[in-house]
Amino acid sequence: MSQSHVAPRAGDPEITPALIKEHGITPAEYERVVAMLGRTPTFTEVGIVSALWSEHCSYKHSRPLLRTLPTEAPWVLQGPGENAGVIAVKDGIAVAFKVESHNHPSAVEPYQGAATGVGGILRDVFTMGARPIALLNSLRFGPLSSPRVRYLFSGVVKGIGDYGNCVGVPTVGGEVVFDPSYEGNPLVNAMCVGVLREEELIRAVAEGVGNPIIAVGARTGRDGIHGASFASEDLSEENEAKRPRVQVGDPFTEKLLLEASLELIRSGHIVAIQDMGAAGLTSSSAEMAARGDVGVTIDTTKVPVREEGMTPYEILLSESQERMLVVAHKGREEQVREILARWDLEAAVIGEVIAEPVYRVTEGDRVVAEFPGTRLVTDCPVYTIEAKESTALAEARARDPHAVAPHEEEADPIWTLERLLSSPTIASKAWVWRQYDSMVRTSTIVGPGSDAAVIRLRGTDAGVALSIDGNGRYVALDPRVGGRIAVCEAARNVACSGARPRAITNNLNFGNPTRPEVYYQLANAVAGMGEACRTLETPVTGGNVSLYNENPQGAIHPTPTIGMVGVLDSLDHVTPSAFQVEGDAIVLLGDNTAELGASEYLLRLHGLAIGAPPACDPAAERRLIDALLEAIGHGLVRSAHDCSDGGLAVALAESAMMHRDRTMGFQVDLTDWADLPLRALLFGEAQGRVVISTPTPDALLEVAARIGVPARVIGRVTSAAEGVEFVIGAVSARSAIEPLAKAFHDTIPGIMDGGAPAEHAVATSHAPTTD
Amino acid sequence: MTRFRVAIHIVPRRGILDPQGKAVADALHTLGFASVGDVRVGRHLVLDTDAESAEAARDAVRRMCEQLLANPVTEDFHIATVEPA
Amino acid sequence: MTRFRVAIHIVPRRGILDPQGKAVADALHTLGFASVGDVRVGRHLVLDTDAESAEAARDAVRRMCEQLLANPVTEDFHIATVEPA
Amino acid sequence: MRVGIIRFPGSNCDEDAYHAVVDHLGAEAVFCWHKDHDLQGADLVILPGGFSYGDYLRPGAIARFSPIMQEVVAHAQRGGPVLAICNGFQIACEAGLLPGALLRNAHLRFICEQVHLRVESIATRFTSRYHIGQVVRIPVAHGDGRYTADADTLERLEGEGQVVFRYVDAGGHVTEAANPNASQRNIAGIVNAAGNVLGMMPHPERAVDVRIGSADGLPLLHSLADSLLAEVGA
Ligand SMILES: Nc1ncnc2c1ncn2[C@@H]1O[C@H](COP(=O)(O)OP(=O)(O)O)[C@@H](O)[C@H]1O
Ligand SMILES: [Mg+2]
Repeated sequence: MSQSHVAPRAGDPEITPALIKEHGITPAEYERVVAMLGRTPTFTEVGIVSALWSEHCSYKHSRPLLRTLPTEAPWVLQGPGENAGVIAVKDGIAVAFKVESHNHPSAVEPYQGAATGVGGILRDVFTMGARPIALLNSLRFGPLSSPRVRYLFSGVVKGIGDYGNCVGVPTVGGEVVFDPSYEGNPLVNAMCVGVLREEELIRAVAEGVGNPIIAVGARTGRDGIHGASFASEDLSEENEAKRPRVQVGDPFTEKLLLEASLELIRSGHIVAIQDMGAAGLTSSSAEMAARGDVGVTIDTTKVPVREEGMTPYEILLSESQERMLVVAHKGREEQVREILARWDLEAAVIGEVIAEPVYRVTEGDRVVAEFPGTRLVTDCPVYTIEAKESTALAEARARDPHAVAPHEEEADPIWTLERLLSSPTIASKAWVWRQYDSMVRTSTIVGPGSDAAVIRLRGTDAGVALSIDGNGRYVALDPRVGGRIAVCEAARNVACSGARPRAITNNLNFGNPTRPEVYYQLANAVAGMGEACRTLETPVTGGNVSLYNENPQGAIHPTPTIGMVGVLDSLDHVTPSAFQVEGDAIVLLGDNTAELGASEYLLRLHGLAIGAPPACDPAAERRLIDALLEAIGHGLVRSAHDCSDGGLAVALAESAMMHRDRTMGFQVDLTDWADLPLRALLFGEAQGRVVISTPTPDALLEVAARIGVPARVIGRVTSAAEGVEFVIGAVSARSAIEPLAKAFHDTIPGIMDGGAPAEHAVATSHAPTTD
Repeated sequence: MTRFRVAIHIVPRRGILDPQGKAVADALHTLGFASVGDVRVGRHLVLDTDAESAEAARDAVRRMCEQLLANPVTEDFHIATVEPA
Repeated sequence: MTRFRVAIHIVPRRGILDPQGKAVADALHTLGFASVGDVRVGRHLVLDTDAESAEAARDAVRRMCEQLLANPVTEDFHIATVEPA
Repeated sequence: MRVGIIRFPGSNCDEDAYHAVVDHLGAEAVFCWHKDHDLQGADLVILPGGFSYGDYLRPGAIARFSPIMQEVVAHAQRGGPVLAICNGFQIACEAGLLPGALLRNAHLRFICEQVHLRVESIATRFTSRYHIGQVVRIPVAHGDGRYTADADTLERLEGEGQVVFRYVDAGGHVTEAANPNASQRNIAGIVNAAGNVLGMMPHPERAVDVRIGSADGLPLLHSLADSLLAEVGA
């Protein structure tokens, strides 16, 4: 067939510059399309291009940067480019994992936005042939004083919980940060981890001429049309109005889809399977075809729809949830249908793999879209923007944090500590994770509330440790260092629980990349992440890019979040973060410094995001991890908790009262560092430090000395009744546990359950339609 | 001031997926109610409020719906009745 | 056969704690709607069904409520409207 | 002893029940599909936790009409033991195997955490291995666990010793704070009048190994095994 048979469809809008612009296609990109096709595109084709060439699907501003990240290691079975990355663990068992963002949908409809984010990442993992075993989430919101923020926060948490709980995958960890920079543009990143046997790994590569393409699962409605390009635009008031129809999640159908998909994969009847995620049918079919370098044809009239009168354009771009695209072996259609029917799911053959090198869409007999070869995917433009640091941020970094005058009350470090413990970013997130089923599947050895979660892998004595971390303020003030820290902190968390960090997935949440200041952040953060990943030998196996996180108030902090997977060869090495036994020595691995810049202390106590973030040396972090793991392997470590937000004092306090019903006390003497500024010593966020409790400090110090990690005994664990005590030369500060524990545990419940309602209406003007 | 009793219906907006409605329809079919078609499941609120007039009560309730009771993105609300309590 | 659209209210039985109603009332007070009194939250179902007559439709829906839609232990149901769809 | 674990669409604690029975009790277990009418010769039936039919409408309301439930009801009527956990408890109430209903938690949120339970009766085939008044730690994970029944039913349950587990604090005291969902009289688990159907919101199958938080659910499984063995012996 020639291309000339593609003709405009009656009733479709005319192709005008305005329409092209509305689809987010630049004039240069439009020319590229016309050149590729040798003619004017049809409306359906414009829709397809706008979806596939959106940032969300094409990574056009980030691909060259992402290519610089390390992706290989002997244990990596699947690197970037598939639905999820996969690493080998032990005895033929592997884990698949990936993180994905649902920032823009969650800003509009927090409950459904977050729920469907969880649904999507679950599908990414089970389409690799892996059974999901754990979910994590990384969340960013504005300050909780705003009713709209409380609405977003409670809706997002409920959405994540309801979806994962219903599907039966435990949510075992995450992080929540509150910072003015995310007001109006919350970040919702969800990570999923699944387990498979190595031989069960399946890839989303279409192949085999004549093989049928089958749509599976929920019917297609008009949900979220243009979700993908919507996620690639600033959230302005204008597009608040042209807001797409919200996708609604149905976790019940997802659970059926999960079971049916795993059964299908294991049945041998299918060649490939992929989630219909962002840009739905279009992106799943085009990407599967491109990976296999084959042609495909799809007939939109065969797609089961939920609503009448849907056009090919709508069917192709719909983002209805809980749908999959499957390529089956020819002649096995019935067997496929039978498996799905057992799970009450529909399947419809909607197309096939063809020899002709084209991506073709028909509406019955009529061709409504046709692209040559796989050029739709491979010809997507790539942009490299000039990078230039924002002068405002460079100036903020240059400011001296030690010049900030302390409040009078800070003379008592306990006062400051209490303020920090009640900062919602530091305070216990139990209010959040109690709403998540963290125990279903009865494999959660360490659930939320610790440095990293630990999940056992049935049939082995091994486990995986999981953590998700990021600090946007560090990245804003120094993207390179911030990128390094994000990876190193995630690795440290995993190591504290007794696991060897093995690989990462990452989510790059940034502003508008066409602005040189944002591109500078993106480029440097990725460079910093790459440096840390290379040194720690934790390659990147996948991830997600979410750009255009801006709103009329400004851009968000550039926020890469790192999902780290570590491996424990034996569950005997699982290490808690909380102090366990009275009388144990407290050892600090790593060293204290005078650094105070970019700290939670400056933000919480002084409202400032200034100064240089703490230095981060990945080689030193690697030594720290090696020493920690060796000590844990020798049974020398009773608990380990890393120093992050709030510094050493907060890490000690958390170790003592992380569990409300099992608090302990401590006495520490930091006189060795008496010459450091007091607030830097206690609240500065110097990297590479871990607080350990141990019955055998000498043996621990010996391991540290051998590996070249600074280590010192700084005190001992006491009973809760003895409270906490800091001695620093002439300074001594004490407190009972209760006021500190109250600050830590009661802050978020106090705000969220304290009676001030969470309102949705603040940002929306809405008239009743049926009143 | 008079006390009014107001009934409000809040239903998922047409075109928005209503998995609950679908599950209920399927269950009714299984129970033998074959002629049941579409089912939508929403919320039914009854509230008492004091106001100068029925119109004032209706206005207040409309604002309550906009600010809190109905989700502006996914739901439509309808003030069904306003009657002296 | 005619297609009817039937609206059903299912409400928690009086005397049964309705925490949702209480939470809504509290939130409305905090938002400044001080004159709101009691609030009850129930379900509002709209379903389409074919029947010979409105009476037959109502009868069928009553059976649906008794068998499935309402929990006889805790809920009361009320068939609010039966109208040709 | 053969355990039949019912699998509804949306069940998600079925595998956990299987592992508890097979790995920790050492008994045999089979899955019974909701569309079938076959309990596969099970001596004990477990209605597992999860979200059958997505919890749409009301938890348990739709699952109750699954074909397999006719067999479960018949098994119960023959005096066969049924252990109904969490969503299983909700289904059992909807199906009339147990009195009362489980309503939305009073704080309106899902809650997952270890709770303390006091064993109120050991004169059941489910609890003979505990001692009376024993305080055990078993996790809950539910959004709709508020046990509610009319006053007469509650009196009867109390009077006949059918209240088996109550939410208590670590010291064994019945307090409001220890009640995770505002269940009436802190009721966490009940048996039917005949004593062969136990419904409970907490998850004993998640409390079978100290490494996952607690092994306090094991005596329940062992009690059941004892009672079945005694029947065979008799
Ligand atoms: N959104 C969330 N979901 C689940 N668990 C969370 C969430 N936020 C925080 N947590 C848990 O709270 C604990 C503390 O988190 P965080 O303060 O980020 O620790 P760290 O600084 O050690 O990374 C971790 O166990 C984490 O998994
Ligand atoms: Mg963190």
